Amino acid sequence: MKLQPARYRLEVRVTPRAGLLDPPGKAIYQALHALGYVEVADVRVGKAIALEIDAASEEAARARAEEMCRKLLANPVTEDFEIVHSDNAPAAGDHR
Amino acid sequence: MKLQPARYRLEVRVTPRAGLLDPPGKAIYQALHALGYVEVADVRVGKAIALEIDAASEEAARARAEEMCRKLLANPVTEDFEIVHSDNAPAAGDHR
Amino acid sequence: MSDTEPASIAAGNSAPGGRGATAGHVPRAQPRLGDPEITPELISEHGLTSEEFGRIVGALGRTPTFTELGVFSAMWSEHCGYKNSRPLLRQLPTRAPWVIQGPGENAGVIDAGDGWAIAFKIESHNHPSAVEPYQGAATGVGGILRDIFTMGARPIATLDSLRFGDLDDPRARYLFAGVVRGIGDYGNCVGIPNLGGEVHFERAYDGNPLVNAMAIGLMRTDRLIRGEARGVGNTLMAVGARTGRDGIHGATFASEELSEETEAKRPQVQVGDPFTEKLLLEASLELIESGAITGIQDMGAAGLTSSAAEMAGRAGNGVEIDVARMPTRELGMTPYEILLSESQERMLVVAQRGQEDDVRRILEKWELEAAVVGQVTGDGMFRVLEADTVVADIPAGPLTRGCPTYEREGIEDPEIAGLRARSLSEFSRGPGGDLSRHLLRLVDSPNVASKRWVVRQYDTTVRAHSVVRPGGDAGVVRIPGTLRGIAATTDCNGRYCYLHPRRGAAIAVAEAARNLACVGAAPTAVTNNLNFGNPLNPAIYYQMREAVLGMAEACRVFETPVTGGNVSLYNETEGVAVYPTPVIGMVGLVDNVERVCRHAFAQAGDQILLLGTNRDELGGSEYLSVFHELVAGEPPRLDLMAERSLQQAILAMIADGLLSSAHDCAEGGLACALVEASAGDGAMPLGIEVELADPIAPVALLFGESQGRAIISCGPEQVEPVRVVAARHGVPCSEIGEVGKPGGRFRIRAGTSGVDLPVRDLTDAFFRAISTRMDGPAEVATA
Amino acid sequence: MRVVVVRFPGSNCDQDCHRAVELAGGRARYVWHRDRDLGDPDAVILPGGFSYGDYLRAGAIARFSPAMEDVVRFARNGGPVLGICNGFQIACEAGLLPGALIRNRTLRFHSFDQHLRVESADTMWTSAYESGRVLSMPVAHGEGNYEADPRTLERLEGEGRVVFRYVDLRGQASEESNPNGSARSIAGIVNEGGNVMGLMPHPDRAMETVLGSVDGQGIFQSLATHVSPVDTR
Ligand SMILES: Nc1ncnc2c1ncn2[C@@H]1O[C@H](COP(=O)(O)OP(=O)(O)O)[C@@H](O)[C@H]1O
Ligand SMILES: [Mg+2]
Repeated sequence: MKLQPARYRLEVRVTPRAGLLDPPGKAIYQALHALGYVEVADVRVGKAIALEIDAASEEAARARAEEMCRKLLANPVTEDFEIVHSDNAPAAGDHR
Repeated sequence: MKLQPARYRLEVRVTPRAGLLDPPGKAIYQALHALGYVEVADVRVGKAIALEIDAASEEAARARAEEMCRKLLANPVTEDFEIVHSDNAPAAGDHR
Repeated sequence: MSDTEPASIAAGNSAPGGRGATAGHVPRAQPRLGDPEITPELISEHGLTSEEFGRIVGALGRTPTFTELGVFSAMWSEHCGYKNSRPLLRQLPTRAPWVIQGPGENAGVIDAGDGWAIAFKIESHNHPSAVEPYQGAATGVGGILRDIFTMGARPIATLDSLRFGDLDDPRARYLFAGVVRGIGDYGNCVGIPNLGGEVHFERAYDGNPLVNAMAIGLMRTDRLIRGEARGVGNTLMAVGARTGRDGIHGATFASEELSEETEAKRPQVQVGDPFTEKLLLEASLELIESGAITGIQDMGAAGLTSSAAEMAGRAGNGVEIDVARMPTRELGMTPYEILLSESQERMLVVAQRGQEDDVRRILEKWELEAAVVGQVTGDGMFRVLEADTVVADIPAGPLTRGCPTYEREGIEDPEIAGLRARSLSEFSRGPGGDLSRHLLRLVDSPNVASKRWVVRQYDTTVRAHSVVRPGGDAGVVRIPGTLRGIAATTDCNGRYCYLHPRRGAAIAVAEAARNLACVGAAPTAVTNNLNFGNPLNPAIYYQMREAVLGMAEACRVFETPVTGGNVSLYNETEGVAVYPTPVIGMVGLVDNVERVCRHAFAQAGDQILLLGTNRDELGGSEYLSVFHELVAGEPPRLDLMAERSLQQAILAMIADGLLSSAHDCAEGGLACALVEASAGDGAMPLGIEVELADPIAPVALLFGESQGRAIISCGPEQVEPVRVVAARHGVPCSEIGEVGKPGGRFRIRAGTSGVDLPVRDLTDAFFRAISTRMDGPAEVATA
Repeated sequence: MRVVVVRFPGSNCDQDCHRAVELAGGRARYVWHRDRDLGDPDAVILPGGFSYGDYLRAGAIARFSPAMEDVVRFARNGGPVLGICNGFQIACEAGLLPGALIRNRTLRFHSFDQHLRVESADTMWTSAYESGRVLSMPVAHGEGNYEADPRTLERLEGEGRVVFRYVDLRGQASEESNPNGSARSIAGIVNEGGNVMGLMPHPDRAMETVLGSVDGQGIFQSLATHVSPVDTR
């Protein structure tokens, strides 16, 4: 029996490595303070990448996404990544 | 009685509006396909902004973060935002 | 305690194990709790030999603390100490009446007339770029810009000289894409136009790219300021960005070979913030203008350590710094880390005592921080405190000048000598096959092809003074409010230098000067970047020595003194060195920017002339590399006097307004130079009709890279006057053809064979070569 | 014509705009974004650059600069405001112009000479040109991809508020001649009142023959004519 592939939606978060300077975070922090949001103690800015992947299972989709992160989506020298979320997505047809 | 403020960590996600162009998403989609990840059906790229906020309660922190999104962090013409996560963070002192 | 108060001196701390003091001074530096023990391993991890360590102990009169070891390690690294290159560099001519500041400062400075001075310098960021191309290149630009504005000059242009492995290799594409994007993003944001540069692709740079960035600044002569800690009692202030744990030991890192282990050193990556740089630029210039400071220096390689020590050393003073007062980005940083951090966009300034608030006010206007961190002292010590504990106490003299220098043995690698001796006659004989196809293939070689893909990512027009943008022989930027201009170029052919380092380096100087002459600029001064392998290898040391001698000789002939530069050694991967690459950055002066000359043919009917002599020379050519995968033979001969005459002839012709275009012949030879002149900026390629009569085999005639040649064009009525000027300078001049119509045919007849193609076929290949190779996944890898 | 050039932290075309105004016979003055006092100028220019590094979105932070309050008031009162490149981005963020400028289609910064077509000579910014004329001037930006919702685009077109469009040498708009992916090849627009114009290309760098183009002069000449119809100098 062939497994029917389903479409999964995964959310990847790519963030600057701890300790590295984060100029966008710094700029936003300062802007928020200038706007009066002085209760903001820190800002770090990363990327939120939403992927839709066809896979046989959620684990398979995650495994592939992890591979993509290592290969392309995150820069291992300066960024960490995490798959923060995954679930079944209605296969709505390719968007491209 | 004055409430002792605590530090909360919130994760904001700012994403390009559905239907609008997403040049980074498109480029990554193409790059992934070129690398053989043809099971990828869609990619959208947004920003993941991690905030540390001192507030009297988690709700208060969320409310302020929402305000910040509306005012600065997201452009209503092209972007949607969402507070995807919040929790208590150890107050480790300002990082800037 | 007021912030302007100098850091309190830790009195009463007695010297640990005080074993005889130096110069009557009682050493008091104490090890910190948790400092590692000073072991032979630790010493060698710090890149110091046991003999060097012995000297350190001698200078201190005791064993250094861990913090002090770190300080010495950075200051005595190749990058800061020039251990292996200093004796060689003494060979370079550095003086001329127009040199205001020679080597030794943050940048060289020359007189540009009318009260204007030009500061310029080149700097490498090879190792950081190999590890993280985007940030490595970006921070390279940031560093060189700071070297310029710390002299009191406003940066007005950048150039970039780049080397990568073969573009067919995905890693090379990744590095290339990242480096170009990094250079662009940084310079674009700060708002400095790019004026030119070079890119070469060669297996020899696989895994060890070269990223050299040059910057040029302009100032009024009386605004010149130096990196000196003058005035005992004056206040040291740290301004700009905060200090984090970035790039700790970058200077030592830059002095090591790349290996698998380098990967593990990744936390050293420095992240650039061009926005902060822009603010720092404006604030620094305003500080200098205000007179509130007496010295300023970038905290670049080896960070606070080298800036403080060098400033003290130059002024013959001491400094005392309290690291507890350095604004940090992270908690719990040790003195060792604070002293060696290479966080970007920071400056150390010496404020006049009592004017600290003026400094603060200016920094605040630019939304930057300024903190008092210490003071200038009269005891000649480089002293570091952490609150009230002395953690380093080093005589500044030995620290800055005591680094041992080595004159090593240099022996040529016999294998390279063999390659040079190889006969190439088999390759140039005969009709040479289908020369049209050959030429198409050659202009498709990324080394010859247009670098438009690169340059289009750089803002070349910001500041609205760019008269000649990248793409021609040299860039030209106007001096604001005048008709005068500054021209600049970078050049080096690593293959020539590999085959014959002395001649190769001299050719680099000659080509740079020729490029300047072709736009109508008089060559004026040089900055250089010596990119070599491991100098402990006698074959590499030989290359260094020879290259420096060749450069020195050529610079003397062209009267272009060397006012500064940079040395980058250990450019090796797994024991294989890059080609010796002594990059020349040369600046020249233009009297009237309305009369500059360009490389592109201007209109149909113009006559094409060749200045100089075609020779049967294929050694080290792009042709041999592309068609025979061979880097061999004698590189082209170089006659420095003939070069000089050629350049003077071109300058005279341009000054007389005789020329429609002038273009240097370089990689790819005469045929490729003709394609470049036909292509122009791509908007309207012009055909040509050329006939070459030299008794040389067609392949060598078309693709040989003989030096001392230029292609010029002029209206038919100017041919005679051009000939007269050429004759007056003793320069051979031959009419070789005529410029044709837009989109016409590109024809070169050479004996019975030749090239005959629609010019657009050639220019399409020429412009698309790099973008075609780059439009792959590599490009978005770091999107 | 007396023109204020607002300088934000990160502005880098402030001097270029200043010079352009003076070359067109006007007087230019800088106003530091924190000083806010615009005085009583005939027009305001928001220059190019990377205000606040443009790390969040181009123009997003600059829009909150103190001077921008006065600029918005000035514009609402009909005062001429010109946003060039980053200035265009700031004007959009501040709501002076509709739409937004997002990353270039290629994700790369682009810098080259670009052809533009004057779509409307009926504005105070373009009266010195003829409609349909093809200009050439430098573009230099990473986020110049103009986006707006379809209704806004229709309105802009319908009301003749698309002032400049990216075209090729012969004046044709196509995918190829669109450098950044902008909707309908839009390079520059005006607001409803016509007094605020934003454009991505750099007229401030196209003012002198020696720099390769004088096609930017028309904008500054048009403005000069508008603010002092008698004394056009
Ligand atoms: N990395 C680069 N950055 C900027 N301009 C470049 C770069 N590489 C090449 N160029 C420009 O492309 C043109 C051709 O370069 P090159 O082939 O080295 O010319 P030449 O042989 O005359 O020195 C020059 O104008 C040069 O400035
Ligand atoms: Mg060259």
